[in-house]
Amino acid sequence: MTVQLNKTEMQHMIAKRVAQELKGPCTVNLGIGIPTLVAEHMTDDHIYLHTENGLLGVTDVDDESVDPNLVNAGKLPVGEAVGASFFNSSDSFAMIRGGHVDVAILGALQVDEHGIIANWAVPGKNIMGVGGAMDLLVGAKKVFVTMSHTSKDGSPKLLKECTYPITSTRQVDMIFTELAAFKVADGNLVLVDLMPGVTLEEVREKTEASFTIE
Amino acid sequence: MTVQLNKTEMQHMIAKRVAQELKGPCTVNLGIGIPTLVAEHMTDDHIYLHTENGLLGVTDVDDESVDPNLVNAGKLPVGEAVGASFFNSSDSFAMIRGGHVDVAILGALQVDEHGIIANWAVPGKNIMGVGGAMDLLVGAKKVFVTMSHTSKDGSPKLLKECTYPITSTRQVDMIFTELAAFKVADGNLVLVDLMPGVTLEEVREKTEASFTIE
Amino acid sequence: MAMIQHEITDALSCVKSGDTILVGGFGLIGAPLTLIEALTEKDVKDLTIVSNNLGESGKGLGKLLNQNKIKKGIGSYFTSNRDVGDKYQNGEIELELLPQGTLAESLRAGGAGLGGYYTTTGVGTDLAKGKEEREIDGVQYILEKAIRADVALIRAHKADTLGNLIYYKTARNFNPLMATAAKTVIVEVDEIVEAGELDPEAIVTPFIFVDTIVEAKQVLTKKGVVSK
Amino acid sequence: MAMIQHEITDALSCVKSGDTILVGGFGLIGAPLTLIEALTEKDVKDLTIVSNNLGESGKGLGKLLNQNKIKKGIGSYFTSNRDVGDKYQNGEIELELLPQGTLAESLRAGGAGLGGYYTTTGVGTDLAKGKEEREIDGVQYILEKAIRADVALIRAHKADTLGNLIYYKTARNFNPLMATAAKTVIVEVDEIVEAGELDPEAIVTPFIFVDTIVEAKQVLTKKGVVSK
Repeated sequence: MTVQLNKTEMQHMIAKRVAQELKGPCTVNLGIGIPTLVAEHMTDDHIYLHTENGLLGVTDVDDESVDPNLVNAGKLPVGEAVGASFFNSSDSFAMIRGGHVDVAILGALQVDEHGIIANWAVPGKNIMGVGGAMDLLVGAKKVFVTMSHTSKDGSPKLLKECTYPITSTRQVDMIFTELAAFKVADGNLVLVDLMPGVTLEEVREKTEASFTIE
Repeated sequence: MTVQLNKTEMQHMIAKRVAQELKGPCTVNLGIGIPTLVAEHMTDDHIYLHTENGLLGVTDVDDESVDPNLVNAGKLPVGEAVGASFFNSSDSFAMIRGGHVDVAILGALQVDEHGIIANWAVPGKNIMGVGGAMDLLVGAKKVFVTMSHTSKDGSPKLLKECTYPITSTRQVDMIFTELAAFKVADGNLVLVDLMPGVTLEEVREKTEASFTIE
Repeated sequence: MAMIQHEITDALSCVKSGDTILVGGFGLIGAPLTLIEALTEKDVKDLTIVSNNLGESGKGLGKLLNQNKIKKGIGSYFTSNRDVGDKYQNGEIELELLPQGTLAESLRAGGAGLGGYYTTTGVGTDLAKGKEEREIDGVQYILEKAIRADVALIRAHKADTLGNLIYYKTARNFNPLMATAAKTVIVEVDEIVEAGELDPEAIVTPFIFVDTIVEAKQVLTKKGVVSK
Repeated sequence: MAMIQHEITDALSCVKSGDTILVGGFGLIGAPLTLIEALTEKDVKDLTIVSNNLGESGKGLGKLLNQNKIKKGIGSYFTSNRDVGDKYQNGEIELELLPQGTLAESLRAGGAGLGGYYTTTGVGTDLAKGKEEREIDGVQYILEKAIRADVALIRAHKADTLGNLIYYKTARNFNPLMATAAKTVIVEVDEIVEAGELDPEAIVTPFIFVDTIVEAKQVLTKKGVVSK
């Protein structure tokens, strides 16, 4: 039996697991939501954070030092690291699309069994924002996805095929949920490890996509 | 009879005539050769010089202050004006191509009777440089051309049609030689004025292109 | 070569109904809040607004939206203002959604005199529908067109008296790009300094791009938007 | 994330015969003279060099040219070195001439992950021959392709220990563009400072683009190129 975690604890658990995959020196772009929490769990000093609204060298900031004009892609206040630099939006996306950012960590609404994700639109709903997601998917050397394993109604989010519009034809590299970590190898999902206390049966039950076990 | 001027005097006479057409505030890009001399004859304080190798706000420089890393497009030492800025080559040509430079002053090898110029290649000769000429021709709001009226062998350079490869399909706005100034109106050459002591007959004799008189 | 304008209403005299207007900012960060406020007071309609977001609900461009002055929005993240979705569902506004990098690049292309460019972003997605696709050296790209506009309303940190601009931290974002891509560029700044006071190596927007400068009266602070 | 390399020969260890190499500079101004000198001492051939000029006669890239190590030159103004023309007439070198703005823009496109772009420059001229032409919104453009390379050799003024770069006056030119468009980027600088010493608002090349930094030994002075 899994110990019941609240939502924040679960998000941090996922973020911590993702952080284990990050080895410096590298540059990482963090998406909105769980990805933002990854910064709190990174252990390597040589990981530099890029935010697409125009800053390389993102750090956290204490309440005292909050500057309303210094924010990340989620419009949350951040700080600047030693050696940080600011640039405009086209230069920022030139970095992303041009393959100069090592890792992008993104949220997703759905992931298919080949690692294709959907994270920017829900048919019939007023979600009309794509932001930098499509750029990060085509440009980052590696893409990691974090999400809750199932929707609020319990339905699987790891599907045979996405029912929402896809974000890119590029397959992501790894997927992290509160139940398990998967990698995409030769275009197919492979279960890498289970989160503490989670059984393989539970994962199978809550996953529509086929996957193999490492 | 024209008083015989030496080459430098003639070039300065042309440059001075061009300078009369420049009214500030405006931004002007000066090509190599006679165009560079125009700067010495400008009378309006609000003319700012752009050089495509990456500087807005070019001034002249005294021998004492020469900096080998501060040069114009002809690689000659220059100074920087108050309020000058430096930028990279793509930003510099973005300014040019994007229509943000008011006037370009260029040299030419030939000009046809519609104001199309050739200034970058001579068939069979080792002139293998186009530099920024094609960009300036498509981008500058106005293009002025300076050149000697005839070649060294006395043959006309204002021709019915260019025999050298053209630099652009864009017609220039004005042409200045040691004999006369022309403008291009409705796609045709119009003589605007004669240089001191020059007769219309002399211009007709040394010009192959048809032109009308203002 | 920019003009310093003390009356903000005069600064916006060139804006007319039907115009396409670029508006800087990433949400409210780096948005020209003073100029937007003045625009809400002006009698214009049928505007096409190019901006990453259409502000927040009732704030920034959100005000202009609620006045029904915006005919069409071109941006990357309309989700930040729930009113946009409502108006869209009611057929009260047209929207064109672009990936954020494509929005930025199309503005740069507009300012740089390019017609369009081939990008990998969006290939194979719904946002590529109706766009030309082509392979170059074994990679699939789609064609995106340059964006140019009648007017740009932007925000910078400091201007010198010639019109050279520098920006402040992540308030830079789309502003320098928009400064290049409109016929008339109007900028609000925190401070105007003498020509020569900005480092020539650090000027982000050279003065040839700027037409009019005004001093900002609306400023984003920790406590939200404040009138100065 | 850049590595500071004290042995210049080691800095160039990745360069091999057949490589495409971007070389910064406008003539000798802003050219990586130290790295070029080291390249002339390395046993490589069949290089494709992308640079505005191929140096001057016997100077900078002109030396490499005279060693017959250059198979092809891509640039905008070869006229500055008369040896280039002679070798071209003798069939000893291939040349691709591009308008200067197109050279710069193609490098930027390469670094920005674009496949190509439509430009007005060169339309209707001999340099448009073989290039796709198309009309967009009533204007004629030609398609130019992005340039990417194996190695970039560039020159900056200062680097910090992370690899952030700033440049010096008109020695900036093509260097920041080339820093984005090659697999390996090697930069020579006048001075290396601690991270944090460069103004974050004024950094031109953020460190993610830079692989290796060396201190310049060959410097352009009023009296020409001098060894430090």
